[in-house]
Parts: sequence; C-alpha cells; structure tokens
Amino acid sequence: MMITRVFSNLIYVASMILFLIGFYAVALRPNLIKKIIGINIMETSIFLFLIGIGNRKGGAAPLIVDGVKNYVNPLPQAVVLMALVVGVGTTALALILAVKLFEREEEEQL
Amino acid sequence: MTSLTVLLVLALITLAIIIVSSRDMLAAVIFFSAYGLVMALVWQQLGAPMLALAEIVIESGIISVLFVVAVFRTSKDDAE
Amino acid sequence: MRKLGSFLFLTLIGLFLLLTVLEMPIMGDPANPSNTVTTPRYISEGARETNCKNLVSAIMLNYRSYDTMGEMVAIFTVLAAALAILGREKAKRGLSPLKVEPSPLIKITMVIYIPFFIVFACYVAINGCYSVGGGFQGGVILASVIIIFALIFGFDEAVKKFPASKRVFFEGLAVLYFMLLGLMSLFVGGNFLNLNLFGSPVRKLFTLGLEIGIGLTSGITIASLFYILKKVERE
Amino acid sequence: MDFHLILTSLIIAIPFLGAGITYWFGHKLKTAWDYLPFLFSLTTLILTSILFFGGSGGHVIIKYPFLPFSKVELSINSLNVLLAFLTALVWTAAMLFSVSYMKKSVKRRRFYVFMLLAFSANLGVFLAGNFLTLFIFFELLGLSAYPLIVHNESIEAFEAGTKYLIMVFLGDLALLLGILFYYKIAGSVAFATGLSGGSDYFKVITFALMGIGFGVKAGVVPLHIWLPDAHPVSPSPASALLSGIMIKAGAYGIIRSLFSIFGPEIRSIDVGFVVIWVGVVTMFVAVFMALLQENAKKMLAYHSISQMGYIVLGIGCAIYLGGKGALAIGGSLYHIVNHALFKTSLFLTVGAVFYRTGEFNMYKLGGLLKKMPIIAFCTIIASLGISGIPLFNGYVSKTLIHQAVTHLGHGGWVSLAEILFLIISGGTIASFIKLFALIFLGKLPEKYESVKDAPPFMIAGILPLTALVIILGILPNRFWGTFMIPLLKNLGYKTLSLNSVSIINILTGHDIQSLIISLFVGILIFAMGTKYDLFHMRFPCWFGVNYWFEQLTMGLYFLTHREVHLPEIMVAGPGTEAVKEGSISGIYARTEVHRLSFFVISLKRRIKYSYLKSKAVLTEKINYIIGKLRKGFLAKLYQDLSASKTGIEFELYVQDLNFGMFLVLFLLVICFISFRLIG
Repeated sequence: MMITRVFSNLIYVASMILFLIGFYAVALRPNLIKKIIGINIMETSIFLFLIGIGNRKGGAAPLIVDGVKNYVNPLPQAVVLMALVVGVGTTALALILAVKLFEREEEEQL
Repeated sequence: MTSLTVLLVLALITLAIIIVSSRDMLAAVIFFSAYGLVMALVWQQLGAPMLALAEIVIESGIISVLFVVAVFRTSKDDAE
Repeated sequence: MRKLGSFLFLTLIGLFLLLTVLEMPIMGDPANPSNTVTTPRYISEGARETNCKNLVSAIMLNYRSYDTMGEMVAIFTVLAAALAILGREKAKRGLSPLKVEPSPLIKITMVIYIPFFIVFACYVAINGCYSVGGGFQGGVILASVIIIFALIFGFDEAVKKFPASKRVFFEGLAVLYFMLLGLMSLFVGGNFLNLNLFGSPVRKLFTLGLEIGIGLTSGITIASLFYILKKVERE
Repeated sequence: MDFHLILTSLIIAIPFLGAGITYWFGHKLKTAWDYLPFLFSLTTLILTSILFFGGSGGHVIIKYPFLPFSKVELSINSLNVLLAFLTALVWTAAMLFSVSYMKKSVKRRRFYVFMLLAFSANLGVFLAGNFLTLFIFFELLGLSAYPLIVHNESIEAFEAGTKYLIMVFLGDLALLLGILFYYKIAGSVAFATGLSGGSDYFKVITFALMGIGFGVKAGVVPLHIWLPDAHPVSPSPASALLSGIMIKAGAYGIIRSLFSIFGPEIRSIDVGFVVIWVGVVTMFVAVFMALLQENAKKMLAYHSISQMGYIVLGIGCAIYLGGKGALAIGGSLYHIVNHALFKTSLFLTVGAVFYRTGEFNMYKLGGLLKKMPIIAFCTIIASLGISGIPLFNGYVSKTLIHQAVTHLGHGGWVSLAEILFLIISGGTIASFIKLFALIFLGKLPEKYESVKDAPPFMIAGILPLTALVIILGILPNRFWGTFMIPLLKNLGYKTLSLNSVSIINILTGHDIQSLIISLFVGILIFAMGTKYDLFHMRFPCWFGVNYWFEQLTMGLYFLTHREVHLPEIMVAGPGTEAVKEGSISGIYARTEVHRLSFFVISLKRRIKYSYLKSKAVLTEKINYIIGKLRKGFLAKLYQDLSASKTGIEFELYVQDLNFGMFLVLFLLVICFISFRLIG
C-alpha cells in the first residue's frame, strides 16, 4: 500500500528529495555560488511539484486539438512559466550581489 | 508513470547530489546545465512541452552562462 | 556539532515533507481537486473565450494578464536593482570567461545561423497562441542569442551592436508598452487589460501585441542582466 | 518485440556500442585490440546479411513507442537493406585494411572510435524510416566524419576539416528547413510516393532546400568544395569510406526526398531539367579537375564527385521521364553500388601503395608493377570498372544512364548532354590510364627497389571488393532481376512501367558505338595531355568555386568586426609569406584599411594565423577549463583527445568538436520543438 503510493506519487517524493538537497546546499555549503545553485535546485523542485499536481493520467499537453478531451491542468503551468522567468532575474541579481561581495572582500584584504 | 520517467527522476536526484557535493564550481555548473536538460525531459513527460522549451533555454542556457561568468569572476586563481 | 544539528534538522524537515506528500491524493487522478475545481472551465471554455488554442498562453494573456503584468514589473525591478547595485558598465575592460579566440569555424557558422535563430525566436513568440511557445519563451531565446553573440564575438563587439543607449530605451519601453496596451481597453468601456470587449480580429491583434510586449521585456531584461554581470566595476 | 525490431536495432547498436567498448576497454587488451573494431564490423556485416538475404523484400516499419521521441522509426525495405548491406560490406573491408594500415599510426583508438560511430550513423541513415530519423543520423554522420578528416592533425587537415564543417552546418540548416517544409506539406515526416497537397512552387522550394542539404554531403558541384580537400588528407581507409559510402548517404537522401515529394510516376520536366544539368556540370567540372591533379588521392576524390554526377544525372532523367524513368533510377542505384565497390578499392590500393612507398604524388612513383603485382591487379580491375569497360560493373550502370539520356528526346540540349557524357567518359578513361601508367608502369625510382607487396590484411580487404566488381559486371541481369526490380517497386514504380525494364540490354549497337567513341576520346585526351603537358595546366586562383567560397567566408568572418586591429603576426612574423613576397595581401596588411580589404587574405592564411595566435595567446583560462575537465568526469575523453604531440592545435579541435556537438544538439531540439509547433 505504502509502496504503491510512493510509486504513484513518485514525482512528489522526488521533488521533495530535490528540495532537501537544495536546502542542504543553501544551509550547509559555505560557497555563495553553491548556495545560489541550491536555491535554483529548490526552485525547480517546486516547479516539478506544481506540474505534478496539474498532471492528469493520459492527459495531453494543454494545446487544444479537435477530438481530444483529456488535457492536463494548464493553470500550474502558467504559474510556473512566470516563475521561471522571475527565477532568472532573481538568480542574476543574487549572482551580481555575490560578485560584488567577493570584490568588496578582496578590496578589504588588500 | 512510465519507466522512462522513473529513470529520469533517478538521474535528476543523482545529478543534484553530484552538483551539491562537487568541490569544483565549474563542474557543478556544467552538471547543473545537464540537470536542467533532464528536468525539461521530465516536464515533457508530464505534459508540459511549453515549460520544457522555456526550461531548456533558461536553465541550461542562460543561467548556466550567468553562473560560469560569476564563477570566473569570484574564483581566486582568476588573476591575470 | 553544528553540522550534526543541521543534519538532524534537515532530516526532520525531510520526514515532515515526505509524510505530507504521501498524504497527497494519487497523482494524475481525474478526481483530484486540482482537476475538478477550476480546470474544466479553462479547458472547455478557454479556447472559445480567448481565441487561444494554447491554454497556458490563454491564461497568461487573458484570465491572468494582470498577474503577468505584475510579474513583468517584478523582473523590471530586478533589473533596476541590479543597476542600482552595480551601475551601468563603468568598467573600461570587459572580462571574458574564455580568453581564447573562438576558432574561425564557430564565428563563420554563427554569422550564418544567428539570423535564423532570431527568426526562430520571433516565430516562437508570435505563434504563442496557436502552438507550443509564447512570449516568454521567444524572449528568452532572443536573450540567449544575444548572449551567444557576446560570448563568441567578444563582449566589446556585442556592446557596440547593442549599445546601452538603445537598450535603456527598450528596457523602459517594453513594460510601458504592455501597460499602454492594457489601457486601450478602458476606451471601449472595459476594465484594465480586459480584451473580451474587442471584436475577434482586433483582439487577435491585441493578443499578438501582448505577446510581443512580454517577449521584449523578458528578453531585454535577461540580456541586460547578463551585460551587467559581465561588466561589473572593478579596480 | 519482434524479430525485425531486435535485428535492426542490433545492426545500428553494435557499432555504436562497439565504439564505446573500443574506447573504454580497448587499450586494456594489448594485442587483440587492433582486431576488435574489425570484429564489431564483421558482426554487423553478418547481421546485415541475415537481413539482406533472409528478408522477403517486404516493407516493415519499426517503431519505438516506449522511447520519448516516438517519431523515431526505422524501416526495412529492399532499397534500405541493399544500401545497408553494401555499407556493412565495404566498411568491413576497410576495417580489415586498416588493421594493417593503422598499425603505424599513433592515435588509432580515436580513429577506430569515430570510424565505428560513423559506421553506426551511416547504417542509421540508410535504415531510417522517416525524414526525422534520417536527419538525426545524418547529423551524427556529419559530425563523426570530422575527426576522421583531421586525424593527421596537419594544418591542411584542419583547414579541410573547417571547410567541411562550415559546409556541413550550412547543409544542415537547409536540410532542417526542407524537412520542416516537407512536414508542412505532407503532414507527417514519413517517406511518401508523391505528395498530393501543396503548390508546385512550394514543393520545388522544399526539394531545393533538401537537395542543398543532401547535396553538400553528396558533393554536387557548387557545394563540392570541401570534398577534394577533405578526402585526401584523411587516412586511406577513412577516405575510402568517405568517398565510397558516406557521400552515398547524400545521394540516397536526394533520391528519397525527390521521390517523396514528386513521386516516381509523375513527370516534372522543369525539376528534371535542372537536376540533369546539375549532374552533367558536376561530371564535367570534376573530371576536368581530376585530369589536372598530381596527388593520386585528390584525383580519386575528384572522380568521386564526377561519379556522383552520373548518379545525379540518372536521378534527373528519372524525374524527367516520369513513368518511363525506372531504367534511369535503376541505373543510378546500380551506379551507387558499383561506385562504392570500385572507388573503395581504388582508394585502398592507393593507400597500400602509400603504405609501402610513403608517396601520393603520381609523378614521383612508377614501375611498381613487378614489386606489387596483387595491388596492381586490383587497381587495374577497379580502374576498368570505373572507366566503364564491358565485363566490369561500371559499364552496366553507365550504359543504363546513357540509355536513359538517349530516351530524353532528340536534338537540342539532349544532344549536348549526350556529347558531354561521352567526353566525360573519355576523360575518366584517360585519367585512369594516367593513374595506372604513372604508378605501376615506367621506370622504378631507385629508392623503391626494396618495396614489397602489401601486407595480407590489406589484400584481404581489397580482394573481395574487386571480385564483386567483376561479378556485378558479368552477371548484370541476375543482379538486376533479384535486387533492382523489388527496389524499384519499393520506390513506387507500378508494374506496368516495370515490365518494360524487367530485363536490361546493355549491348545494343548504339552502346557499343558510344563505348568506342569514349575509348577513342579517352586515349586521345591521354595522348594529347602527355604530349603537350596539359596535365600541368593551372588556372588563376579566382577561377573556381573554392576561391569565392573563401572570400565569402572571410567576409562573414570579418562582418562582425567593426574595426579590425591588425594583428602583429600578420604584418610581420610567421604565417605571412605573402608579406615577404610583396603580394596584394601583404600591401593591404601593412596599411590599416577598411575591413573589406581583408577579403584578399585567404581563409587558409586566416586559419593558420588563428592557430598560431591561439598558440601565442592561449592563456591559463582555457588550460584552466581543460584542466578542470581533465580532473573531472570527462577526464578520459579529453586526455585521449588532447594527448597529441601538436598540442595547442588540439584545443581548437576540441573546441570545434564541442561546438559541433552543441550545434547539432540545438538543431535537434529545434527540430523536435518545431514538429510540435507546426502541427
């Protein structure tokens, strides 16, 4: 029972594991860029989770074709699409901050 | 849930562990790009080709390039 | 000790998350709340109401266009923040990640290919309503083309081709353009960004315009962020 | 999981996996290693022959529904299987040859790996079931041929490789567009026998794009420029396969696209006319250039182009004649088989001569007949085959194509084409008289007194091919009836038009007459050439496509440079012979002028300069990356790739290869996305 449930909800489980891995990187890795990579992994894992929620068995991509009735849920996809692009922006901003911080430290050492 | 999805998911987790545990930043970034590609394939399997397209371009294209630039800017042996 | 504690904490969170996830309904079940509450309406009526075969685009451009606008403002804010932190390209010399000159093959091939890439980006952006793709994807592809150009032909060349003066103009314009298009619907007596009041052909044009606006905003912003990251001031 | 699916998948997978095994484990087996790649190709040959002889000639489509890309499918039909069998046969022979030939070479692991990869890709091209699969394998083929071309790592090899890749990427772009257009018209990517929808105009554009894409590989004349550079610089077994089989992938693509778009039974006079003249011009230009060569391999490469011209001419006749064109296309396919056999054996014999003497220049060789009798025998058989002498296979297919040309009509341009055809046949005969006479007859240079005949493995590789040259020449009707008729049926010809060609007659009075004319012309050309020293005639550099290609690519190269900073190395220093000689480019290089002036600097010098500069400028950055990669996951690959003596050139080689991989990946992504987009 448990096993079948884990298997059928594999995407959820996987997304949580990925989230934990990302969280580990954010919490325990000293390197700033590693932390940012961790944030990105967490982000994608949540996207995966959302897409998994919107999934429907045997559903086609939400692109209306005549004669097909079964589609996956388009709403999470729209949300994720927006979040993806915002994700680039935040990642870039974080990286810029990291670079600036690094250079400031370098300056202080000199 | 096809067997291919299971395989891809396992690959995702392995890649994530490699990324996090790697000591080499550049290798981590390259693996992160590969991670994005696999993730796009998973999304394609789950019925989201639009997102897969965006993910391929963003994750393994733009973000990787940004990371590479940042890694080069922050690495110590960058001195000319 | 601290590491051990963190590990314990992580495991705790992990267990909690896993337990939560296992309580979720079976994935892909048609009886799930996510598949029963709002979705049937989107799927059955969306294409007719919005003239968009691609439901994701339909939601983004029509049902949730307000959110989209907010999101565009968000990435614009990111750009503004980046500019505020680092300033605009003050450094004289750019720092290229690869010091080696790309081989002639790469340059020649890319000169041939880049126009086609741009056409592909526009195609993806414009056909967002009828196929896989949309403004975001097209814009991001466009940005990646600009980044590829900068990487291959050198950053100085890229700055010459897309000078700051042009980019500043477009950066401001793109978001404004989206909002102005939204304002248009006020003139026919509707709400902000409500395209339903227009007739079918006009609405198609407006949808196209919105797609282009989204593409411009995301593409230019991302490309600019790359430029900023590349040319941080450095003593 | 049926029998055909497993068999066909294995045929493509064994060389592919074999490449991996050779790569990872090969060097651990010390002595047995050299034979490992040969064993893989032999296994593939056995499997392919099961498919070839055991198959009933039916039409089986093999799908892979459990893969994510469900559009990938293979097909088994008489045409595919014949070409796949031919590929496996010739490849195995060349692999056997290279067991001896490559023993001296340093980096033979890399050679074998890419040899096997190209083998797999080539089989995939021939066994593909639709255009998408064809495109994927075509990309893989184009990319895996590059390391074979630059294997020697000389400047010439890099130049040829760069030129090759530029042309291949151009072709890929055209091919991709063509396939997308095809999908737009047909609604699927499957092979068809004539499309019903779509305007004629659109169809012609589609065919033109696909023709450019496949024509680059096939070496059709305005697109052939990479071929005479690339084929001679690669090691002999590789160039034999490049000329023998890989360009056939292009020809096969042209045939498939043409018959899928226009259909076999419908006359398309305008398209046919253009294709015929492309073929004739290809034949003529290439034979003309071949006569002027000194390097034996270069001459053979030009002859490959010219023989491709025959094939294209046959295809053009078929589409011009419509329903009556079965003879022409049959002749073309027959010629594909024949050309693979004799051109491979010619390249291998020349390679064997090189193995013993270290010389490709025909004028410096001579009198080897007594020293290498078996190789001389093989050469003469293959030369008779390619010259179109009766009782050898080339005669059959050339006569069939000639008969098709005579069916086109009377007078006007047809007569001109026929006259050109005879002259070209004469030219071929003359140049092979020249080849044989210069290498094997005449006076033996003193330093070759101790030359022995080729090692047994080489002879074992060449002899089966020459035997087939004779067999296909003696029993043409047997071959025609058994293999060609079902094949034509598969292409879409109806029984009615097939009945008229069920038996071929290749010894009519007209054929004999034209044979005598060709022989006479050939001997005349040879006699005139030797008497008046015409074979050393040279033309000004702007006379030819190559020059303009270099100018164009240079233009593109400098298009992105707003201000050109003159590199010191060009003003004075290594790689600037022109400066010292005081030629035009030297004068331009001294004065800082507009970028357009750089058009006069040739691609060759530019590439040379680029390599030199990268040698000079190469900073820690690239070393840093490569060092990282060496330590990491890709360690072994990069170590093997860059464990070269020449060193720095290699970094660029890796760069080019990586770029190629990424570009192909990108194209495939676009391809997959677009098939969803268009629908």
